[in-house]
Amino acid sequence: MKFEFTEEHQALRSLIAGVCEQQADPRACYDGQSMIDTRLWSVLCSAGVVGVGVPEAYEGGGGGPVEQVIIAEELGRAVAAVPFSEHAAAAETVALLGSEEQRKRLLFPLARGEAVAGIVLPTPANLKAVEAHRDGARWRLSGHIPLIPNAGAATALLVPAHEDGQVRWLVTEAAQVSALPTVDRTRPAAAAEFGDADAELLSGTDISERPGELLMTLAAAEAAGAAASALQTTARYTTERHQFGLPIGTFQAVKHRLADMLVAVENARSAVYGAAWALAEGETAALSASLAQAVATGNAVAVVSDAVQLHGGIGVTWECDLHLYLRRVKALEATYGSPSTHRGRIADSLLDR
Amino acid sequence: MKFEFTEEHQALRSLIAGVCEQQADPRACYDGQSMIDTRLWSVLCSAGVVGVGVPEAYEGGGGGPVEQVIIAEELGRAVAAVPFSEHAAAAETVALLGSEEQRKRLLFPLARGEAVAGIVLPTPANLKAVEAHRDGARWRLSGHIPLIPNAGAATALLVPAHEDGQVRWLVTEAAQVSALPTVDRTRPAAAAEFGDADAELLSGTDISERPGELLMTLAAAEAAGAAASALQTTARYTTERHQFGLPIGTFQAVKHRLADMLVAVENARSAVYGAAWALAEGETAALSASLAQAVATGNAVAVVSDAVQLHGGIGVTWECDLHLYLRRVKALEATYGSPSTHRGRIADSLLDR
Amino acid sequence: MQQETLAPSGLGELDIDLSEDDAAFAEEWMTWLDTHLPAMHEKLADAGRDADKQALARDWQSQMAAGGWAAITWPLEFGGRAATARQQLIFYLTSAERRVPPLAGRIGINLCGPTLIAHGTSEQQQRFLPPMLDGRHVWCQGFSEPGAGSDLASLRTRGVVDGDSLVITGQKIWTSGAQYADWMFALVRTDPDAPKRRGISFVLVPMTANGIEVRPIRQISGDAGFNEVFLDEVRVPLTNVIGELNGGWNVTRTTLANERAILFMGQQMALTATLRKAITMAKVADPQGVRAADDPHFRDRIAQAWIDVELVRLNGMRNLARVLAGKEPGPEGAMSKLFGQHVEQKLHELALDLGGEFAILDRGAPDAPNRGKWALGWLRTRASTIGGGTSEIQRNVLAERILGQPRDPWADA
Amino acid sequence: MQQETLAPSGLGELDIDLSEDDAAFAEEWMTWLDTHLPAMHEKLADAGRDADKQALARDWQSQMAAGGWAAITWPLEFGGRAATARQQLIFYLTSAERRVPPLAGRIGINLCGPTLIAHGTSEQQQRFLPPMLDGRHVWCQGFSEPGAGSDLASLRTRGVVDGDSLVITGQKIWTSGAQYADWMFALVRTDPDAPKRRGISFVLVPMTANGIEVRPIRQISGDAGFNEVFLDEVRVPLTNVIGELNGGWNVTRTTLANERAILFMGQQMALTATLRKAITMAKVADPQGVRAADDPHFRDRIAQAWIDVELVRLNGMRNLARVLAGKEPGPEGAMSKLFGQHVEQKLHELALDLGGEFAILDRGAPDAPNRGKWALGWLRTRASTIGGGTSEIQRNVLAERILGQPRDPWADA
Repeated sequence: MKFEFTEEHQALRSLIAGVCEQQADPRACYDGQSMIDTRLWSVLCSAGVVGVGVPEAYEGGGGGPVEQVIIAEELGRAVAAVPFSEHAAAAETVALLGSEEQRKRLLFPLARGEAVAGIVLPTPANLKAVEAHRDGARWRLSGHIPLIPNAGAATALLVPAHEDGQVRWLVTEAAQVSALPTVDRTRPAAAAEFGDADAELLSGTDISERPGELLMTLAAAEAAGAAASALQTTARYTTERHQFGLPIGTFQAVKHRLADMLVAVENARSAVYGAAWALAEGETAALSASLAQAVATGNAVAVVSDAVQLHGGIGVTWECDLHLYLRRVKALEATYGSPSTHRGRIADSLLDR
Repeated sequence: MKFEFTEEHQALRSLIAGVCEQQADPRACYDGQSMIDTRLWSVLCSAGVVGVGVPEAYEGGGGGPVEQVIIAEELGRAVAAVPFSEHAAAAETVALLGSEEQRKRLLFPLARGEAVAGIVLPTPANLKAVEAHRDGARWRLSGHIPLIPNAGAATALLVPAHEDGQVRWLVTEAAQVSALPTVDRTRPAAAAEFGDADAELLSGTDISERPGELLMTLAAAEAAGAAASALQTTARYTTERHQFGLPIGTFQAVKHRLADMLVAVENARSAVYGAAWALAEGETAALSASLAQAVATGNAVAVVSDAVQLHGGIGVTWECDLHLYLRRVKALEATYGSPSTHRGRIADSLLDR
Repeated sequence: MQQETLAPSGLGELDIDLSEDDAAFAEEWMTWLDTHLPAMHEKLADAGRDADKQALARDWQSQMAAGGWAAITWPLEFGGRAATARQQLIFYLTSAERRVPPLAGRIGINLCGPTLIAHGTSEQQQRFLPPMLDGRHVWCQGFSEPGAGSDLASLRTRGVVDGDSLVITGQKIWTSGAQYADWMFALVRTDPDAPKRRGISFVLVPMTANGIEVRPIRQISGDAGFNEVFLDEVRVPLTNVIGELNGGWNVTRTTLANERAILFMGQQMALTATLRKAITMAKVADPQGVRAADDPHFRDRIAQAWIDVELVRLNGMRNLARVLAGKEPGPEGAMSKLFGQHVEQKLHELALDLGGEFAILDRGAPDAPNRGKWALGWLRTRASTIGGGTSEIQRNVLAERILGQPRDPWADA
Repeated sequence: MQQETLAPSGLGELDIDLSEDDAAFAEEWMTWLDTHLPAMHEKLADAGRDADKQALARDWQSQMAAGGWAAITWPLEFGGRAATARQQLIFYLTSAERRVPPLAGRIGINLCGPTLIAHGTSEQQQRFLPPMLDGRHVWCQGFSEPGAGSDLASLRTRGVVDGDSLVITGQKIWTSGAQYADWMFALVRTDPDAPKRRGISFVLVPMTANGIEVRPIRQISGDAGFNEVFLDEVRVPLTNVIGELNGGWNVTRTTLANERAILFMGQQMALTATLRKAITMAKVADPQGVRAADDPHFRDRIAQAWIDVELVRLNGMRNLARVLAGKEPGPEGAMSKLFGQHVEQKLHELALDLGGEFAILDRGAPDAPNRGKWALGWLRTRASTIGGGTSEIQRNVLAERILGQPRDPWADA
């Protein structure tokens, strides 16, 4: 039934948690100039995690949104510096809209993680910024996108464009992708310059909002995971740190803040799981995805901010990992529509029919 | 200088506090069918409080917004069931816009409190609802106002109406005023039916927003006073009520809520005093009055709600006076523009020039 | 889109497989309701005074008991059905959907009955359960005291053993339904020298006994659903003590966690109904032509309210999935009460606020929003975060039990 | 309307009468600034590295001291002006208006100086105050320790008397400016057996002494304004102890309340400047053509931010009016710190959020809002509610001192 995590789900969760614990090194993106946690990405590729949502016929895991959400949540817990969510949404787009030939050609490298995919969402601004022209059997893209989230390491881009009055999706490896410095360096953004870049058109015309909904849900799962981890770290810290001769977790001001953080974290997870199951069942998931975004990213910012506060002075040092979480959840909150934007969409659907 | 309360101000505050402590009986409006705390009103009349803002030439106190705010705050502290704020704003309108003859005739009974005045604010809806026609030297009003705050006991009404493209103010004693049952029975509202009611036109054409700004400031002062009183009661209760062998004020969860209530109360008072001094100096006080409303009424609802919570079970009984405060501050919040409405006005002025 | 998302959670929403037994259970219950419910709805529509309603609630309970529906979680031997979690779920969902009236004696059936079944002697079970089941005896709960709110273990109502009797003196408060109750199950301090939680007994007290006085407590809404119960040398036989003398603290801990996991459905449906009504009214202009649905501030709060109610539902579903899979309830269950009571309070404040300046009008004013019911609901729900464990206590519990924080230094070990 | 309300609070805003003395003071200060300030502004504009800025700040302090402006609250005999509250106010307002650079040694002048003046011996005053005043000696404060944050009295840095010396071993943390300081005033435990607050001494320690090591602490913004200071058997003469040996707790309590009442002006001006810049940018379209000023959510938050900043100003004015009238600071002063630190934090979060999706861009990205300064400000102000007493401690203080609640059971009497 819905919301029941099977033993396989639990095993997947443990797998990712274990891999992250041993391999994840988000600091690599702060200390060096790396755009991705290369070692973690390759371990995830070997374990078949990167292509979990790709159909088995194309060497993927044949999993769905529930499995992807579990992975994104665990990666969020570790502030992992890998573009899993965007890559998964891009692969989903190819799987949904590619011809059989395109799927065969494009999905294998995506499933193996040899190609790292970024995705441009079909917002009005993005659709206005890029134009597609036919060029024989191929296509050419022109224009400039100033900001593509978490595409700093992308070698391929999924790009939507107007064609014949419809929104169609194109794949290009020829865009000039320049990484941009970001507050959260584990999700480096990029700008893309399409100087008549070679591209191919995905054959499907059945335009679906699903790539965006999946991406929003996975990004929300990252936020929920980051919040859960910050809460866990903090709840341990408050039993260890003493003031006035007692663990500070003894003080109600601390306890009650922790309790509110717990409510925020569990609400974030519930919202994310709700969206995952809605997507898994193929329902329209627009409201569920907005719910997940509105709750998970907003709550995560509140929870991690509280975690910093409860850590006191140590919480505002570079050395303490909490700021990696703070930057991450703030970036997630701003990236795919702010909580208020998503509440606006929900209000439109409740009030303007 | 600004914000400096003189010894005279302190004496006025003590006077009102003393009168309220001995005479105020807000329960009278709950238990009986009274629309006003008659005894308190007559004491306030005798003490010259009701006409404090009326110029001395007309038997008034010659005071200004600062004195009126002090009175409204103290009346709010006692949930006093007297329409001081509306009466004062009505009298102010006559003093501002009446001819010398009108002032002489109309201000004496208002200063003495023999007439109880209500006021209809010149909102677009109200201006649309009432029409004024000349009838010789007098005027006639027709139309229906469904809701006039705190006018349940009014014998005279100040009514704005369009005349020759301008907003003008009229005074009538002939409207059919019907009191309406209200959640806060100490501020009973009324509906008014103007069946060609006899009225007179105030001669001044220099239309000013001042009556509304004064009224908003005084209503905000009532809210600030109510909040301050609820905080005081609660801070005493938490040192007396024991749980787990200790006064509950020992527990940080209680302490910290009290501290936040204190911040909310002092902010409310600062906002109200700011508006009072702005009015006293004759500046445009629209933003200051909106600030006072937005902060004082919203904060008062939060503070009194917290006061109920900290009282536990006893706080939700009829017998405990807190619900009189809760009803009062909620009514004040809804009455002259909600906090969000006032924030909207502030935003307009900051962003839309 | 709205229709799907605002619909009350029906059975389909749960997406559970029904076994043959469950399907038969559902079928029997529906058939029984078809036969009995319409007449009761008619009678209730005609009932005026509270006393009439109380009599009807007892009547309904006797019908439900006769059909075997009054206490479906009780074992078969006591007139229950030993219902599985899935069957309870079906029962609660359909009860809400079909507006099945509440039972007069639900406090006894839900709280005292399971305690008697777990801790009572065979004689006690034989004596108390049958009239509890069919509504002849309506029960109230005597736990809270004026000095013992959040700190239940500090209660002071005394029981002194005198021969084979217990003589009880003290005062209980917040006793819901005491004015109609035949019996009260109460916590009484029977050993004043023992540490706080020891020395407490769980005692059954007839409300008709000499020395009992019930005084209603009027709430801020004007309702009087709660009472104070004064006990002045009330004498009950020692056979009315459940479990060991002085062992009452353990008796009360009989956990109702699984039941709670399912009861959330009722809460969520009530919230959904309030929200839906609020949304409907937000789209209608007030007497001055103002529509709350046009105000960005209200649009945002309405969206947040929808989110909050959805979260109550999603939390409940997560917890339910665990319980139905035979696992322990998770943290999302433990936090549901804290979050749910805030959501209820906030939602009613929103409903009131939507009225704008007309929100100040009470019942009887022609323009009062929702005929004054929003104001009443707002006043009533001010107690949501106090009754049944304050939010402060809930937060302590969450921090200590789920997050492993140290207990308050002043709390008992 | 905006221009009036967003204008920084100038002298006119205060509406105070200036006495002849005050007017002369203002006149002298303005004249001095006209002579000295432009050159310093030019030098600062050219300065690149932190070390250059530090040298300029010392140079500026020596100029200010020569003019008698470095420590206007100090008594005349120590090079101050014994400035009245009104004069301080004039001084701070004009300093902010004319962007007078901060002094290198402001920590010593504001915190250590008044303590020496109140509690030091004449010899100590003669020895330490002159170089503190003119910038030859820059001071840092050694109070916090890793194990003693909110609970200052539990500090563990030990001082052992050895002949006429004190030998100090331990660790200080959050020591602002230690990397540039010549001296540190520190709290040291000199009697380990005495109750917590007894047995602490206030000691002056040269940063050049053997056994001192300074390690910078990098903050989440990447800045390194704070330091850890390790002390390993650092030997100072007993004549460096201020007040009684073991009497340091009282020495530290030298109150700065009146000074704080005026310092709010600087805080409010910084907030106003941030708000004004945020509003200006909200009216400009981002690279995708989106204007935050068109978003109802941001409109509401901007209005609230204006309200918050106004409240900081109004609270400060109320308190100032009391202080200028010779009264004790009121509760609005005590709560200003708690409220002000939250306002600062919220305002910077708003400024960041206004950037929408572009808010994630950092310095160096062409489209980074405010060239990445909002992001930096947001990160820096995460410490606003922690440094100088956490919000939790502030709330305790308010509840206990202003609202008369009992102290925490674990706090010292």
